[in-house]
Amino acid sequence: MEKQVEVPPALVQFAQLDKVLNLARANSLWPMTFGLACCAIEMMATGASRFDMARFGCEVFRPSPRQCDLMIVCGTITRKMAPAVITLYDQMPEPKWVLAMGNCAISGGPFNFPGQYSVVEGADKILPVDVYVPGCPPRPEGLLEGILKLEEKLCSGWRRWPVVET
Amino acid sequence: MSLDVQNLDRETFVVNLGPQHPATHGVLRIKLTMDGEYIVDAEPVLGYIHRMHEKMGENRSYAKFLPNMGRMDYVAALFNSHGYVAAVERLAGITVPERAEFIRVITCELNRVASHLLWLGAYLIDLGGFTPMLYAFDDREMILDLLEAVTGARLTFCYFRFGGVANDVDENFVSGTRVFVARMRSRMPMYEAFVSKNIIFRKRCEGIGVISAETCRRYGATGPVIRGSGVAYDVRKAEPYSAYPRFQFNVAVSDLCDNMGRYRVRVDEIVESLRIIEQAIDQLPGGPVMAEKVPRSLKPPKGDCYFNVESARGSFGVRVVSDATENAYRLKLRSPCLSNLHLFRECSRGMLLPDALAMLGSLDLVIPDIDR
Amino acid sequence: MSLSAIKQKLAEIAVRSADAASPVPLAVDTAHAVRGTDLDVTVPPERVTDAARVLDEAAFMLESITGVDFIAEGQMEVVYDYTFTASGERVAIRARVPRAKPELPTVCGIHPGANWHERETHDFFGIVFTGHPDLIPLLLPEDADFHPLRKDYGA
Amino acid sequence: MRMEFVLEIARVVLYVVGILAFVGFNASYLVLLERKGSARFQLRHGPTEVGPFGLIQPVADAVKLLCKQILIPKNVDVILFFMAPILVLLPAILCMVTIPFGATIAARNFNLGLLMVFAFAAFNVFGILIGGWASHNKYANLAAARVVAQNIAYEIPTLLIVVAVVMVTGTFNLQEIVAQQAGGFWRWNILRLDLNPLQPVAFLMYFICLLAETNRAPFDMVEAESELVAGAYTEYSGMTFGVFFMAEYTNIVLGCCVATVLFLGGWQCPFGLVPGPHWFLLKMYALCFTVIWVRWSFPRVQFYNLLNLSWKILIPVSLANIILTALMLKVF
Repeated sequence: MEKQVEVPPALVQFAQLDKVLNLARANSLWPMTFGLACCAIEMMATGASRFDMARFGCEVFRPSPRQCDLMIVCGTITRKMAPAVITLYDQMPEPKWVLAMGNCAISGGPFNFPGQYSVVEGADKILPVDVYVPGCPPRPEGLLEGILKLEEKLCSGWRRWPVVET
Repeated sequence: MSLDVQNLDRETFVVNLGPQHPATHGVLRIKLTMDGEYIVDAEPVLGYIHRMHEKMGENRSYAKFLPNMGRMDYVAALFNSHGYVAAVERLAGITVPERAEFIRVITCELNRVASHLLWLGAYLIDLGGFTPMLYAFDDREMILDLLEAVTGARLTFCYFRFGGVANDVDENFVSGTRVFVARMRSRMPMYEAFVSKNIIFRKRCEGIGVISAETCRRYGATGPVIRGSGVAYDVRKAEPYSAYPRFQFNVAVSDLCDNMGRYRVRVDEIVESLRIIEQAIDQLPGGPVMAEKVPRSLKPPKGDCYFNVESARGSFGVRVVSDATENAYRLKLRSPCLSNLHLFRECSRGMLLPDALAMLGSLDLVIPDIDR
Repeated sequence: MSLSAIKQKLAEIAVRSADAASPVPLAVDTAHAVRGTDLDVTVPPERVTDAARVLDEAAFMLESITGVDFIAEGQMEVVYDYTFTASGERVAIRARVPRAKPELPTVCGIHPGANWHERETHDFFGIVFTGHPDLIPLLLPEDADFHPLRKDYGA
Repeated sequence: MRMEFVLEIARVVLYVVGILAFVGFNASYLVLLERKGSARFQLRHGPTEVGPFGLIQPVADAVKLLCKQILIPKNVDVILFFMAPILVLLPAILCMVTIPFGATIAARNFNLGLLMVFAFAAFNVFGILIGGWASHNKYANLAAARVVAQNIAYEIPTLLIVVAVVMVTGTFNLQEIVAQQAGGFWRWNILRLDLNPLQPVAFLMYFICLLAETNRAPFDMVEAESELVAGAYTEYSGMTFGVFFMAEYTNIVLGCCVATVLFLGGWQCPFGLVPGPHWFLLKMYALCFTVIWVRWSFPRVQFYNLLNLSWKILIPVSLANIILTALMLKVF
C-alpha cells in the first residue's frame, strides 16, 4: 500500500473558487492509456466514433501517468500486476480519481472463486475507487455514465444530463 | 537497419517496456536490453493477467465454463467458444445440426472481420497514425450490432452451446449481414488508399520485422504470422471442421515475411471471410439449431481428445481430458498468441526500437490470451 | 516423410505394452475425427527428445506441451502436441513420469518454441524439465512456490 | 520627450500584453481546433458539452492544469527540470516580437528580424534536451537524443531555404519582405517563378521542415506515444506539462507566421485589395490547420527515415535551390 499523505487543511476556504476549480476538473478528466483486459476494448470503443468520449472533454488519453487525472481500471488486476497498478496510481499527480470498470475491477468478477490463486478481488482492495461501473464488460454507455457520475461527484451534485428514466 | 548483437562490446542499458505501455496492448512486459535505440535482447515477461482459466475449467462443470471462453481472447471470443464446444462435442460424440454449424461459421467469420479490423486500428496506432482506428471501429460497430442481436453481448460472446447455438438467427440478422458484407466490400478500397498506399506506412512495413517460415515452425507460430511468411497453413483447410468444407475460399498467403506480409494476409482474410459469410448466408439451411438429447449435465466418456480451430490469431487448440464426471479432468487451452509472441525475442535482436514495436504490433497479440 | 514412416520410427521409441506374450509398441493410430490426432504415441520419459527429433526432422511443428496430473495412479503425463503444417496431420507424444519425482529431459534444444510451454508446465505441475535453460515461473509471480493445477493443490 | 517616453512605455506594455494574449489564446484554442478538427476527420464530434460547441473546454483544461499537483520525481535535477519548459516557451514568445501582423502592427521592426526569429527558434531544442535529460527517465533521455538529432538535421534545410528567399528579397526585414509582395497573389514569393522556378518546392520543403522543427506528427519523435510513452515529457505533470503544450502550439503558430511572411505575402491581399492583419491571420490559421490535418492523416516515420529525408533529399535539393536562385539573379 502507498503511504498516506497528510493534506493540511486550507488556511482560507475559497468555497466559490473551489467550486470553479472542481467544475474545471470535472470537465477535463484525462484518463490514462492503461488497458488491463477485456474492458480495455470497450474503453477504446467508448473513445471511438459512435460513443465519442470526446464530447465530455475526456478523450485526451495520456500514456504517462504524470499527466492523467483519471485511472480507469478496466480489467482484472492480478496479484502479479497489483504492485504495478499501485505504482501507476502513485505516479499520478493529485487530484486524481479511480474508476473501476467491469466486474473484475469491482470484485474479481467471474475469477473470484474459492481457491483462486491469482486475482485481486476488486480494485478497492488496493486503490481508493470513486465510481464503480458494473458489467462484464460494461457497455460504452455504461462507462460514459460512470464518467458522468464522477463529474456529478466532483461538482457536488450538479449533473450534466438528467438520469434517463427506464 | 540492424545491429550486430553478437559482437557487441559497448555498454548497454535495460528498459522495462510495460506492463503499462501504449505499444504492448495491455499488460505485456518486455525487458529490453538496449544499446542506444538498438535492441540487444528483448525478453517478454508474462503472467500479468493470468486468470486461471485452466484451473476454472477443472473445478466447474462443462457448461458453466463456457462464459470463460469469451474472456480469454476477447477480441475473437467466438473462436475460443467454438474450439471448446467442438472439443467437448467430439469427446461426447454429439452431432451438431447443420443450421447450427452454418450459424457458427457466419458468426465466427463476422468475429474474424471484427478482430482484424480492431487489429488494423491498433496497429496503425502503434505506428503513430490515429485516424484509421476510428474508421475501423466504425465498421466494427456494425458487426457488433449484428452479433449483439443474436448473442446478446458486444464483446465477450457466449453463444455456442454443446450441440448447437443458444438461439436461432432471424431474418433481420440475415438481411443485416448481407448489408454489412456489401458495405465492407465497398470500404476495402478506402482502407487500401488510406493505409496500404501510404508511403510512410509502407516504409514502416516493407522489409521490417522479417520472420522466416522456418522460424515460425520452430516456435509454433500460426495464423497470419505463418501465412505472412509464405506457409499456407490454415486449420480451416488443413483439418476441415464445422461447415467450412462446404465453402469456397482461398487461404490468404503472402511470402513477403515482413510486417507488410502479415498486414496483407489480414486484409485479404477480411475479403475471404466476407466471401464465406456470403456463401453461408445464401446456403443457410433450415432446421433446429440445437441437437436433441444433449444432457443438461454433460458427462463425456473417459478419455481425451484434441480440437483446434483457426482463430483470428492462429491455431487455437483445446485438449480436454475427461474422467466421466461433470467437470473436465484437465483442460488445456493452446493459445496462438503465446507461440506467436515467443519468436519475438529471437527476431527482434539487433532491431531498432520503433521497428521492433512495429513487428510486435504486427503479431496481433491479445495478452489475456497468452496468460490465460 | 509419410505418416507411416514416422509411425514406424516412433514405434521403435515407444513404450512396450506390459503384456509379455506379445510386446507391441504403444503407438496408436487414432481417427482424426474422433480423437483429434492421427497418431498417439506413449514414449518413456527419457526418450522424448528422440521422439522430438524424429518429428523435427519430419518438419512437424510443436503446438503445445501440457501436463495432466493422474493423482490416483501416482503419475503425471506430459503431452506434446505436434502438427504438420503442410497437410494438417497431428501427432501426440505422451510420457508418464512418477508424481514423486516428475522429471524428464527438455526438448528446448530441438524446438526453441518448447521453452515457454515447458516453463508453463513447470509452473502448473512442478514437472522439472532437466537441461532447460531458464526454468523460472512464466505465468505465476516470480517467487511462486505452488503448482496450482496439481490435483492436491489447495486440498 | 516626456510624452514620447510615456507613449513608448504604453506601446511596449500594449504589445507585451497583446503578444502574451495572442500566444495564450492560440495555445488554448488551437488545442480545441485540433480536438474538434481531429474529431471531424475521425467521424466524431469532439468536445461539445463543455460550453456551447465545447468553447469553454480550453478554459477548463487550463484551470485544471494550473491547479494540478506538480510532481518532482526522485533523482530529478530540479533546476534544469523547471528550466526546460520555460526555455522552450520563452524564445517562441520572443520571436513574436518581430512578426508583422499588419502594415503598422509589429512590436519591433528589426532590420535583422528574420535572423532573430531563427536564432531564437533554435533554442527550442535546448529546452527539450534539458527537460529530457533532467527527467532522469530512460524514455525521456531517448526522446531528447532523438530530438537533438532531428532538430539539427532540419535546421540546416530550413536555413538553406530561407537563405534562398533572402537572396530574392535582398533583406532580412520581415516588414520589407511583405511589402515587396504587394499587388496580388502572383507577386507572392511562392509564385515568383520568374525569380526562381523552384519556389513552390521550396515552400513545400519549408513546410516539411516546419513540421519537423515543431516536432509534429508525422515527425513527433519527441513524444512518440507508442514507442517512448510520452517521450521527453514523460515525467512532467500539471502546468509544467501545460507549458510544453503551450510551447508546442506557439512554435507552430510562429512557424506558420514566418511561412506566411516569407512565402504567402504576409498581410497582403491576394487580389491587391484592402491589405491588413485579417489576411495575415487567415493565411496563418490556414497553415496551422494544415499542420493539424497532416498530423491526423499520417503514421509516424521511422527515426532513420526522418534523418534520411533531411540529409539525403531536403539538404541537396535546398542547396540546388540556392544555386538556381543565384544563377537566376545573375542571369536576369
